[in-house]
Amino acid sequence: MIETKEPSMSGALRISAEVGSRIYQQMWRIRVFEEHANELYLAGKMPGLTHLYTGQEAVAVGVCEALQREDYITSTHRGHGHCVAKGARLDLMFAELLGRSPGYNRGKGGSMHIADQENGNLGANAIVGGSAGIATGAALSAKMRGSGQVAVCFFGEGALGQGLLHEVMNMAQLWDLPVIYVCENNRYGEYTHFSETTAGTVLGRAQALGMKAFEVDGQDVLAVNEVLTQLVAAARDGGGPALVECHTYRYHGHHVGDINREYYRPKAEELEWREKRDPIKLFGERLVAAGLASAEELAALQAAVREEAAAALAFALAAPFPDPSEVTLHVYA
Amino acid sequence: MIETKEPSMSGALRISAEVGSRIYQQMWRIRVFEEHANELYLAGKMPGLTHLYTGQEAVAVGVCEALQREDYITSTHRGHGHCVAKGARLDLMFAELLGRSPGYNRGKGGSMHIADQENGNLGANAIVGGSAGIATGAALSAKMRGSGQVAVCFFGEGALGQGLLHEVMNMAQLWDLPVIYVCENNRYGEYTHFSETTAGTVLGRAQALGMKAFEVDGQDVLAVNEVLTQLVAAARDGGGPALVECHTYRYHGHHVGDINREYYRPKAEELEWREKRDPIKLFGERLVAAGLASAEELAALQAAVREEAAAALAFALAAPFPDPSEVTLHVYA
Amino acid sequence: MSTLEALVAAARPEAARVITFSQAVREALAEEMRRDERVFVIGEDVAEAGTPFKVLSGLVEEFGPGRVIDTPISEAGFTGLAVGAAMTGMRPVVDLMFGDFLTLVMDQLVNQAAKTHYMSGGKLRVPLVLRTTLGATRRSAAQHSQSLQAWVSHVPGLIVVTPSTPYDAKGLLKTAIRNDNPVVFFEDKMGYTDKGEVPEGDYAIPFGVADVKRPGEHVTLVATSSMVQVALKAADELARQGVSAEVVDPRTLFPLDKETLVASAKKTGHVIVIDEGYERYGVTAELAAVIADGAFYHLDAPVKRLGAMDVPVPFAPTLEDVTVPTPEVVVALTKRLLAGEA
Amino acid sequence: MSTLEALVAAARPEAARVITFSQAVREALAEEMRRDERVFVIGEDVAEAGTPFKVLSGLVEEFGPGRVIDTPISEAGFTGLAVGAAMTGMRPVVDLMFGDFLTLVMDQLVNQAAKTHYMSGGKLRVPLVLRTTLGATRRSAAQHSQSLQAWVSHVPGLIVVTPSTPYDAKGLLKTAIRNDNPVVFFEDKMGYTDKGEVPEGDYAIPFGVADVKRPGEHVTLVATSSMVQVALKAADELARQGVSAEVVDPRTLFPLDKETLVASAKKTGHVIVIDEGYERYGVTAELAAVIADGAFYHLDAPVKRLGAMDVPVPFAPTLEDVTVPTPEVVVALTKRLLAGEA
Ligand SMILES: Cc1ncc(C[n+]2csc(CCOP(=O)(O)OP(=O)(O)O)c2C)c(N)n1
Ligand SMILES: Cc1ncc(C[n+]2csc(CCOP(=O)(O)OP(=O)(O)O)c2C)c(N)n1
Ligand SMILES: [Mg+2]
Ligand SMILES: [Mg+2]
Repeated sequence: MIETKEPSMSGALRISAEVGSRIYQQMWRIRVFEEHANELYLAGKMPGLTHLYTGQEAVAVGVCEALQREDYITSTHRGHGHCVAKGARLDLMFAELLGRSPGYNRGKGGSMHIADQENGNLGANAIVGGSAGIATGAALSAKMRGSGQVAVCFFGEGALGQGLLHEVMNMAQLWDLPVIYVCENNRYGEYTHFSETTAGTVLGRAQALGMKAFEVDGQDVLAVNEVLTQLVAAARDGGGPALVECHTYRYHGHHVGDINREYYRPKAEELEWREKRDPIKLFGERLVAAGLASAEELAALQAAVREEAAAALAFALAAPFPDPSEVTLHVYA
Repeated sequence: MIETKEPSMSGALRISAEVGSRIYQQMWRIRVFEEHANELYLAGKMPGLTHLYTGQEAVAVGVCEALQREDYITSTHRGHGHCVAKGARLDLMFAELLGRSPGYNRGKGGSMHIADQENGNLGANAIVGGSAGIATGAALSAKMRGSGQVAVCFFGEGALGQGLLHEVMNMAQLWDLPVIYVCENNRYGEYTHFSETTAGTVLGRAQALGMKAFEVDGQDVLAVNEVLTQLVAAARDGGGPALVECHTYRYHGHHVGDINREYYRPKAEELEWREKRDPIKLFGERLVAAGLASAEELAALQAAVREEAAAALAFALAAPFPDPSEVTLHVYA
Repeated sequence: MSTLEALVAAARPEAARVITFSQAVREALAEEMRRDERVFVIGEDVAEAGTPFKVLSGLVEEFGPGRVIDTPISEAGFTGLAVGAAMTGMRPVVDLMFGDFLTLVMDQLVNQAAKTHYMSGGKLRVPLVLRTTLGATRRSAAQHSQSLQAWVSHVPGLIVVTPSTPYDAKGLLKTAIRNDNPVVFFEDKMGYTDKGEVPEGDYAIPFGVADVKRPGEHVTLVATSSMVQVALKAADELARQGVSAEVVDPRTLFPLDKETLVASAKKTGHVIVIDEGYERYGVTAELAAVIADGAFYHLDAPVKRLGAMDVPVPFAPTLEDVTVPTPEVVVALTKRLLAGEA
Repeated sequence: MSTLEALVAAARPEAARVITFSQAVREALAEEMRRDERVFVIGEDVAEAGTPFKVLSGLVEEFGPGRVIDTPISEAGFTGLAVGAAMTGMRPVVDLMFGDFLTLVMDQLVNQAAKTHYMSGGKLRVPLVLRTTLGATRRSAAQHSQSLQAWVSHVPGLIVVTPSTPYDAKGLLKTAIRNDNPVVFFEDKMGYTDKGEVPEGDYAIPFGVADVKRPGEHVTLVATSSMVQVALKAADELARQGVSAEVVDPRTLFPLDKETLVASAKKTGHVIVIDEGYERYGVTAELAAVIADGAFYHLDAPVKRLGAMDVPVPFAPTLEDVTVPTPEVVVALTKRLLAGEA
């Protein structure tokens, strides 16, 4: 039951060119979306702050490629990646980040609450660990309804500090619920290294419950995908929950305003991850090496995504803010 | 760091006759105190309900015999045993259970909140798991003050369901706090067997954090005491926290009013524990076998305790209820 | 509101049976669970034990452990599960044994359940009922005796129901289960054995409709939950002394039927509001403020408040008993109020 | 109260420096930590980061990580630790980053900290300060914008402080740290950069003493925390229009200086109470109820309430901005009130 999975580092890729392109494209869409988000912040065009996912793209895409559209995810304050990977449109996402009326949440949620019900994204959450109950409850619901759906709970390693997570993981294991807990260990919670806040091991917390637990290189999109594919299939078949720790890194600050970071992490470390472990670069190289795509094809893909994003952003910038009269709409159903 | 301790079942006892008598007496004092409490309830003389500790005496006494008076404990809704074992007087305890003015809490707390600050008992708690933070905070305080005190957090296995416990255990381990988490696994939380509510293992929850974790026969007072003595000494020396799971059993219902229990646990099981694993009987036999006490001496001890308890109860029954004018006293310090 | 009230009165079937408050709760649950297979119960010892208050006895026998789910002692956790289940097609009814444990579920209830519909721009719904208890004088001391309805009433997105009779309990619980929002449903622990007429059939009581439990002329006693019986007893005694008291039960703290409250205040000119929660910053403050505003030009005296005493609930009976409003206290305050001395 | 007030006024040292609200908070903490080695700070990113709001920058450099303690993201856990530490001889100051996270610590705060002294019959004490934030319009959406002071104000055993100026922040925080009870201390996120005169030396402001921030004749604006500046701006505008508004800041919600509030109401005969918490069952209800009762025979019009709109705080600026009372809204309501139209 309890095993640790070595990241797959095999040179030969067991995916089709089509799947490879899609994975590459999805990661790239997240990257480009967030470049714009950061610029919008720096240009003073975005209300509030936002938490960039850049650097962690392989986790969201690796996980969501293992899911069906009907499957559920719950997301975090750092949620753009999950949202894109689960199938969202960039234009409605930009609109939400800008607080515009056509946004996914009619502008009422913003970056920290972006949800996309049609694609099973039950929402980002501004309470660290706050969606652990929701994901587990969605799994309970799927099981009760016999729908065959699986739920994935994304959370940062900082959320291990929240008792709620332990409470619901215990129930998930007791009741064999179809939920996968995906811990994105990006090394930091705000301005503190996780070793200062996390005793012992991440996997141990699942193993204590008799829950399957795996560790994976979160910069390797196929490794993530492989583990998830197996676990999702097992969960769908009544095999119960699992926890996966994905080792990853956020390139930017905790939020877009966190610019001077040297007091809590060295520039060299950032550079190391950016240059040697960038998930998109690495995956692109592997695609090319395996002959599944040419450098030109990837460049074309990139360009297409840039175009899509530019148009999406233009749409959002032109979109109206919600009318003040909407302020009392949807307090109650 | 992570070890499991076999319960000590050695025939030869490494204690003096004096210590043996005191341990026996303390367990017996708990037993007799609660016989009275149960009778008070059945006779309609006690306000409200109470949770009897009977059957678990070896845990409280084994633990508290390893502590100094200045050391702290936090207790639970099933807290009479902890209170007696940490040095409380029966008269003031009875008074508290009966809501009388001279009670430990001036009658304001009752059984579920009995506290005895002079002996380091920071109080019973009616919130399951609710005192985990307090115990850990007392340990933090001891460490900050350099006082050399140790804190023990008593809790039932049901409290593992409370996220708070996991939150504070993580901090205790990170900061090497002098706190011992004593899990009294008496098999049931209210009307449910712990296997239905607890995935995996109890020890695993500590081991996940890299915390020392031991399992011990909670009906063997010396086994409990031995483990605790080592752990308390280590904690006092900066060796950090530990968790001990004590396997034990409550003879009575969840509370005094829980009379018909067969729908959740078999009578045979109750009998088995009562007759074959009674901590007081077992310890008495060992004292006699080791020549540390005669049967007559133990009987005399029992009689003396019965006398003490009867006088204590008479005192409490004759004590006045608090005057209604006291109702607003001590809301604020 | 009066249209609705008329409808309710008209729809009230012939009352025949007398059952207890807990039977009424159980019956509402059983009927709704039969009607809608999405409805399920989750909480501690809800199945074989039927809760410590035995309110749910028998449900697991009919519906099985798949729909009457015993949980670990993880209030935040199972409330969170219910939120997720509610968002994805189920209609959970959460059992929170003691209202004091609201402290443990506030994040799931307030930051998650209550806000999801709004934050998602109306896309997601959380049709969840959280049943819990209130009330002191059970000798359960400070952590098992609180009446914390003020907290949840403060929160946009939540509905708060405080039935005072078996009839209201059944009808309001059905409405709660059928409602698409998170509803907090308070049951008075001391009232579980109270009896009253409850129809066997199906009926639902709309939210936001206060009930005049007793009409009167000289003074309005607005009372919630456990305090309704207290007010009615006080009204009996007042009647004996020649004072005609009107007893109004808001039944839902949110939505609040301000119209009925204000109308009664305007009629009598004298008002006391009574609730078992702590008085300061409590339910009585809202009720008093609403009435003092709405009936300003009709009041002959200030609106008076009677909440629980602002102390942690003490264990000793001599202390606990003075912390909660009693009929005697209500009578005495009414007389001072009418005499212009309050 | 007026004796105390006089004492405070007399004790107020020569004000010389102008500093920000966050500097005032930090200075109070630093001075108290120097004075009393039992005082320590605990919370998330309080040390090197000095909190996301940078309120505590510099403290860890002076006092070291042993007294400025960074925690895991475990609000319930570290609040619980603080309760235990407070019971055993320390004086913790808990940093709870967003007031919205009160949802996570309610059990430790309400069932443990607030009740321990009483439940133990006066034996145990919990001298703990929990600093947290309130206030919207930062585009932080529904889970990072709430003003939940009503909840804790409801709870016997807690003291609730809502400073509105740097001067009050420093003086009240010192009183809070020296007090032997659990104190919840609310800081307005939007006000951290507000400046005001603050003496360098030591001074403490007693609890339960409201401050008349601006005297006036025609109307009383009772305002808390973030709303004090709103009320003062409204008073400026009203003065231009010939209306003299008195602005009263209770400064502590509990203990509440009812006398000063009622006295002002009696003088002006017209009152608006303003608080940034949700309006329903919120702080404005208590303030309005207290004043409507205490000044009943002197009021020319009903006491009016202005709380935040009863909606989860929306993200879009066009929506968020209308949820919070503004000077314009206060001016408009005042004029309607004085014209007999409110
Ligand atoms: C309950 C709660 N506590 C604190 C915060 C403030 N906060 C926002 S993000 C964050 C760090 C989260 O770290 P992690 O879970 O590792 O996610 P990451 O930001 O690294 O993606 C904190 C402390 C919060 N939003 N919710
Ligand atoms: C937070 C909380 N949830 C539920 C309860 C009700 N309750 C009281 S005791 C108990 C069972 C506790 O089981 P365990 O921790 O194993 O202790 P035991 O009673 O077996 O000694 C429960 C559920 C409570 N008091 N507090
Ligand atoms: Mg992280
Ligand atoms: Mg147990």
